[in-house]
Amino acid sequence: MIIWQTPAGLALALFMLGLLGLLARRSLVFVLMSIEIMLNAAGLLFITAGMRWGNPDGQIMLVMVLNLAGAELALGLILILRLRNRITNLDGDAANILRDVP
Amino acid sequence: MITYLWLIPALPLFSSVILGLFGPVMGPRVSGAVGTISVGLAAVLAVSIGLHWISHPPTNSIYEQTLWAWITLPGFSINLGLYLDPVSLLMVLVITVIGCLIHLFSTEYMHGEDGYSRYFAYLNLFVAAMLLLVLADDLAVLFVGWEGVGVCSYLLVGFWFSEPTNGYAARKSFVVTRIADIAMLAGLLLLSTKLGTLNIQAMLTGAVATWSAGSLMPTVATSLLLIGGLGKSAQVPLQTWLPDAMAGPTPVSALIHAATMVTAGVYLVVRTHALFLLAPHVLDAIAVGAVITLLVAAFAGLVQSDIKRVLAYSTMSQIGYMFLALGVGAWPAAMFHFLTHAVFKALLFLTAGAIAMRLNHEQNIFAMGGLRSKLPLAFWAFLIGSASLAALPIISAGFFSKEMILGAVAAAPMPGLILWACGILGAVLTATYIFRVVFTVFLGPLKTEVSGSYGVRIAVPLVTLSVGALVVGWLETPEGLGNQTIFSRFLTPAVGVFHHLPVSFMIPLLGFAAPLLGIGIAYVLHRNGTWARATTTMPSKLTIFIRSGCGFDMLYDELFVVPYMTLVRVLRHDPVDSMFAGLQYLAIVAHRRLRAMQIGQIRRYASWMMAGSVATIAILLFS
Amino acid sequence: MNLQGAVPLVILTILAGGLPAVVAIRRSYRLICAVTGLGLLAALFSIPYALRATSPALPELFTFNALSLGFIGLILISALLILVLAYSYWQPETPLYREEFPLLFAAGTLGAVALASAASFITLFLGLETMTLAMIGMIAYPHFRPAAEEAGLKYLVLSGMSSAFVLFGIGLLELASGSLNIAHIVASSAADAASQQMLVAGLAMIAIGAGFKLSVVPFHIWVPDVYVGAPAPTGAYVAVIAKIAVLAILIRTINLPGANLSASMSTLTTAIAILSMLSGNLLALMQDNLKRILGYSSIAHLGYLLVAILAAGSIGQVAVVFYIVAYAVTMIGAFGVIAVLSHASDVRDVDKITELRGLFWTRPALAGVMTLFLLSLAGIPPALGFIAKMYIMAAGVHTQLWSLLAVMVISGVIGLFYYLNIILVMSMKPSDDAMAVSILAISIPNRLAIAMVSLPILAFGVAPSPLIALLKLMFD
Amino acid sequence: MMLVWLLVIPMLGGLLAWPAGRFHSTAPRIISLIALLSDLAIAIPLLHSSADIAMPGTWMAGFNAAWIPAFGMSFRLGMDGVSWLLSVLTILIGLFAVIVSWHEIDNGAGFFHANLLWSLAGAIGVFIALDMFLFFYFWELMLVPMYFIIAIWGHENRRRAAIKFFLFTQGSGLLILISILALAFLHQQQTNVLTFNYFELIQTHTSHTFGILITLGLFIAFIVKLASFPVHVWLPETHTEAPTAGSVILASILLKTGAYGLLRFVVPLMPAAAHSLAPIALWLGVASILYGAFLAYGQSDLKRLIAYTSVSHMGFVLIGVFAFNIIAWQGVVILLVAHGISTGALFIIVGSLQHCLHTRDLSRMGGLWGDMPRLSSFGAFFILASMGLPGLGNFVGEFLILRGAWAVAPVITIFAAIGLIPAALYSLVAIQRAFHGPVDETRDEHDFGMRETSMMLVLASAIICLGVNPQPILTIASPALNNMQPQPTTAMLKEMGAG
Repeated sequence: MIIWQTPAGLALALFMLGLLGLLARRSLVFVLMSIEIMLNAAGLLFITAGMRWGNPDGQIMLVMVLNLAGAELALGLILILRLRNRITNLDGDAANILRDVP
Repeated sequence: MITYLWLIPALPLFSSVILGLFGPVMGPRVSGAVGTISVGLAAVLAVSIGLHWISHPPTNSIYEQTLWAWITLPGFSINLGLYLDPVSLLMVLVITVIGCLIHLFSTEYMHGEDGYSRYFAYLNLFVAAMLLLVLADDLAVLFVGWEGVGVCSYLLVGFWFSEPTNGYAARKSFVVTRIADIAMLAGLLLLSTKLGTLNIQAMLTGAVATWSAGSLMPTVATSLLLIGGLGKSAQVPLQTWLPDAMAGPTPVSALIHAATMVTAGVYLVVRTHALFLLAPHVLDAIAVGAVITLLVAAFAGLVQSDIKRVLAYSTMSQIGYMFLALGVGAWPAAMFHFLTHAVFKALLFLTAGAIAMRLNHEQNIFAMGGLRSKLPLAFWAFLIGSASLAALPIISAGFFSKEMILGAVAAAPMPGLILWACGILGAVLTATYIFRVVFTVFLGPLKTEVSGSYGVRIAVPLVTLSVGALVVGWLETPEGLGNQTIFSRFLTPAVGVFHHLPVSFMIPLLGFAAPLLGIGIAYVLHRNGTWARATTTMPSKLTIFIRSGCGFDMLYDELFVVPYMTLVRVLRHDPVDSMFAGLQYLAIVAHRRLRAMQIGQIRRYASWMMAGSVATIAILLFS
Repeated sequence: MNLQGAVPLVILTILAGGLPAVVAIRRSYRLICAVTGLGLLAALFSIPYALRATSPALPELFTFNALSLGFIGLILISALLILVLAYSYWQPETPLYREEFPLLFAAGTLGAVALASAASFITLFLGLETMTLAMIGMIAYPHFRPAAEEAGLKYLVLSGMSSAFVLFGIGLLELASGSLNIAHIVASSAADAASQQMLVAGLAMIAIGAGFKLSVVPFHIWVPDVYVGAPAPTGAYVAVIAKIAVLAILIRTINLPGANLSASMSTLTTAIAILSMLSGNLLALMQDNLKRILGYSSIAHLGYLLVAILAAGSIGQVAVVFYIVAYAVTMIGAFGVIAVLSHASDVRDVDKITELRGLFWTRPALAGVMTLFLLSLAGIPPALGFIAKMYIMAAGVHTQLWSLLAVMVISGVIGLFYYLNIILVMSMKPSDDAMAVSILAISIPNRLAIAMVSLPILAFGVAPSPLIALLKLMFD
Repeated sequence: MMLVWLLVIPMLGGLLAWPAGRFHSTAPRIISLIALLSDLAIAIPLLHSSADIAMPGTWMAGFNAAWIPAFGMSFRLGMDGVSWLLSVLTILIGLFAVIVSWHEIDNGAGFFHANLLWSLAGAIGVFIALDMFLFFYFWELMLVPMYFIIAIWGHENRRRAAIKFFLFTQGSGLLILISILALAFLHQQQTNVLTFNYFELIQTHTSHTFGILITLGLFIAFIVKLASFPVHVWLPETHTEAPTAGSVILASILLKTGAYGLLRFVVPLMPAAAHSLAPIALWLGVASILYGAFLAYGQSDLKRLIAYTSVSHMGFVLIGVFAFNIIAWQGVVILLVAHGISTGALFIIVGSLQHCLHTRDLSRMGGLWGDMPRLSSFGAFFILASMGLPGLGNFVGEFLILRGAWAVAPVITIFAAIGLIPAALYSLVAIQRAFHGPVDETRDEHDFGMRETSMMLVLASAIICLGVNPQPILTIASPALNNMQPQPTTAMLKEMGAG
């Protein structure tokens, strides 16, 4: 029996990595990528769970997650592209016309 | 006839309402007529009731007339009723008759003033309230009249409202008496709670039945009532308002601040004397306080230069005599002095007004002089009044009443003689200060232009009152002078028999001598010019002190007015409100802080969410 | 396969799938809207039919009972109302293709319905993501508005983050329990300490996702920006439908056998409720943007709702649903007023409070209705929100949550301030340039939608009995 | 059923008046007058009727219908003497409010009168509701229209004042809600019946602490409305900024709802708890009397001055209510009516002053008696009346309150009575600064015309009648007040009297 703890730990590490990336990177593309990493970490976790209990649920979920990641990436890129027309770079911090600080 | 008793207060009240509503339309002539005639009718009614009373007194010499139930509650009810007995009858007679004369006088005196009808409306209202006060059979109703006269006094003192000082004087008079009234109100509450009723007779019966003499309750109750009386009657320590109240028109001073309202305190004590008898210490205190008042006021009267202020202090002093009589339980003596004082003091005030009228409203006695020949009517009237005030033996009414008081005081137990001695000293001073005025005003060279002439509406009241001031004293005379006792016999059903107690011969003798001595002093000082010089030289500190009424005003300013004003200034902007404003400020600060988080940057938002997530997981995992 | 219970879902699926075909056939905005509306209506009217189902439909994936169907009904009614608003919001002169908006709308609604009736984490996740993605599309729909675009991006990133949390949480749950069935996980207990910890951590991460969608503190931070950036109908959609769907699954989970709020969970909920009530209202205090105010106010309102959720028991359950109804109608109404006043072709909506100035004098009826909405939000009679607030307070008092009630009172007072301020501005004399607002004619559908929203707010605010009776049926 | 009409007529009148204002500015005024007069016509005959549905105690009329059965809330109305007096006062003051606004309110007359009628309807509802939740409903309902009246037609700082008014009253209202809910659930625990029926809830037994908490919630809300120290702060600002009609309604009616709440709910519902609160309440009363009086003296805005006098007078009401005896309560009722009339009249006078002088600043007045003798004499009359001049209504009320309170708490009564001295001070100073003093020659004359004079005469005669013959009012209120005094209270009172 394969130990499930190792891939679970890896998933957690990936998730954290994604989270840190999300917080640390200014470029919106990297931000999107960080989200992808987080989603994939979850995917890995599902696989691990499926492996632990020996059922296909985990794999089904992985497919769903990949779908979602794709859709989200597509949407995100569209928005980033449009944003780029406005702010001419990919700095996420520059997109702040919506704020409540006078 | 007596069943129309209710008309006596109702007539002036009705006329007051009429004048209040339609006065401006009616014009001065009609207003004056309505005002005077209503009081005149009341006077006629009162006199006829009085005459009928003497021939056919009702059972127990009491006539009660219940008008309607004012407040009826379980355990507490007040009837609006009138109670007529010799004491109130006497008061009613004095109020209506003198009131009528003063109204008549006013019609001429106030001629051409703005607010002529308003004046008469107030004056009528005053008479109505005063009559209600004396006729009330219930202390609560009495209190209605009591406050009513206070308000009328306020309105009339401040009648010439465009002068702010008049307004100040009016307010002062009202507030000082109001302070006293609150004590009286507390007294009423105490009495009604403890005895279950405020009906005067029932209350007195109850008090005598339940309380023993000298116990705490009657002492407290009478003290509270007494404070009310002291305030209204301008006795130490609540006397400071009266001199200022002279800002009102002179007939008002005559009616309210000499003849009627200021004696309400005396009336109150006489009316509830059964209660006061249960509190001997309070009676002693009354006597002592009275002596202080009469001396303080007499000294103050000695150094005034405004004729009305002299008279005001003399009023205080004379009411001090009445209270002195009350303090030793000589109720009829007090009432008798009330009667004579009402007559001669009204006369003096009216005369003072009549003089001022002709001198372009000059009231400073040192600006007058030599008026004897110019104003003979005023001279004689003032002389008769002054003689009566000074208690000039035999010929003046004041002599008999003052003699009656001093005799009773001298006969009273131990401190009696000391009190009497003070009374005699007061008599000397009285004669001195009033004749100081007489000599200064009427003798010597003419100083001010005299204009105009007196009409019949001035003359009639002056003459009538002068006659009164000469003869009314003969209603009650001491042993050596006919031993007439009509007055005390008349009052007997209400206040009990009055005995002229035997006293040493020295007592009446000194009573004879004191006024003469006083007049002598006044004349000597007039001749050598001391009086006149006092106005030109810098007054000494002592004089200033005495002139200001022995510093009571300054004391009260420091004690009450200044702290009150400070408090008002501190509170003015509502500190509690600022407290709530503080809460508001807190909310706004919190708002700003929170709002600063909404910076608009995705990364920052993600960090906040991240922090929240960590906290959430931590709470769930580790709690 | 018996699909009777799932009829609404089926209809919506067909609708969402068929709409692109309709667009392909004929690009007509009115047609698309009509089809969408009819589809939603059909789904709505199929609910009684679905209720009569004797056997469960798709029991592994969905639960269709009175409770979930009730929520579905609520979602559908709200969606219909918002659709009417959206229909006249996108005017012909708007420089974009309007036809895809109903498409996204239908997809989002499908997702919401799926979420509300999910029985498994698979469907839950599917529904959630369908809804979210459709909403991103709707938020950023007017591409000529930079604000809308930015709002879309923010929502995308942050909701992506929260989705990741939810997914990871689900993963942990599955790892710990080996199942994706909600009821099963709720009923089972952990085998060992490690699984227990994983279960709790998974639950926490799902709670974070729920908190994000419900926009409670500390996951509220995106709300105002998105509300402001999104066009008014989308704002209403985000504020109402997403929240109903998430609350539906939440309440259904709480009602499952074996579910109980652990001590730490209720501590957390209490803390979140208190923070939401206070900071929502405090944030809105001196605000001058109406949409932002609605955003902050929705934070506070969700805080109130959490109080009712904490106050379990018969009163608490109905209180939650009642409050959701009141909140939903009122929010739609408030966004509706903004939508009515705005032009889609402008670069932003009419959402400054000062732009409402003088509304009482230029458009008394609209102002009156808006006042009613604001009163309802503030919980003042005769509006529905008052009864709702009373309901929550009753639930709170019944379970003696005194501290929460105290916070509720305090934050309620703070909240009053900004609601009243809006009313005040509307009651001020109009300035001269305010006439521009008054020129805009209000279309018949808009009038209809506003009237349909305001009528129940007033009617049920005066006589709430029928509504209470109806909602009680959901818990029988 | 009559009671329902009493509420429905002004509500409908309001609905009618709003659109009517579009056609003609006089139409809403006429509608309001008609609505209020017909309300009056309904209310007056009730005096001699008796309730046709069974209710414990003495009631003139009653009505009951289901409302929210899920919570046992019903639409239960009942009118007894106190309710009748306050309702009739409400209608009458409402009439005056319509009349004074005749010329003052010239824009948005329709909406104004709608709000006026609605707030009056809310107040009447408060006075006759016997279901506690219904009471609370009306309690909240009357705020909104009042808010509009202040916020739209008020003076310079109306926005701030309106919001302050609303925050205070609504915030405290939530406490009422919590209290009545707690009470109802407690009652449910004891009897298994969830109801908000006043007569049922009155029989709830509470533990000491819980009872006090429930009572405290009600108490705080009611004293906020009563504007007692230290929660009076909304009142001066609101009264000052409201338009004349608004000030009149606020002072004459809205403050009374607080007193009514204390009398009707706080005292009978949990007598024991109310008794434990009594010392606090009494001292708060004293504090209000003195604080209000001090602050009134320091004001230079005439309306603000009058507003602070209300604080002072409501202190007496607070003392009267918590004296727990019929005499004091009768005093409270009289004072409520008398204060309603006198303060209403004063606000009318100040409103009219502001209308012609364009200021409420006392330092810019003075000598008005010369220009406006009628206005000034009525002003002085009502100031004296509110000062508690014997022979006028307010005195009877204050006297009875003091008399009733003396039996329970003499020391507090003395302090309260001392409060009458600053009352004299501020009253006289107001007269002095406004009406007396040197005449300003430059002013135009705008004395009271027929309309105002007759209005004032009616109010003045009312206050005189009240002072000279208060017995009819006492008789009307008597059975109602007897109802409010449950048996245990009487026993307790005896205990207190002995101790």
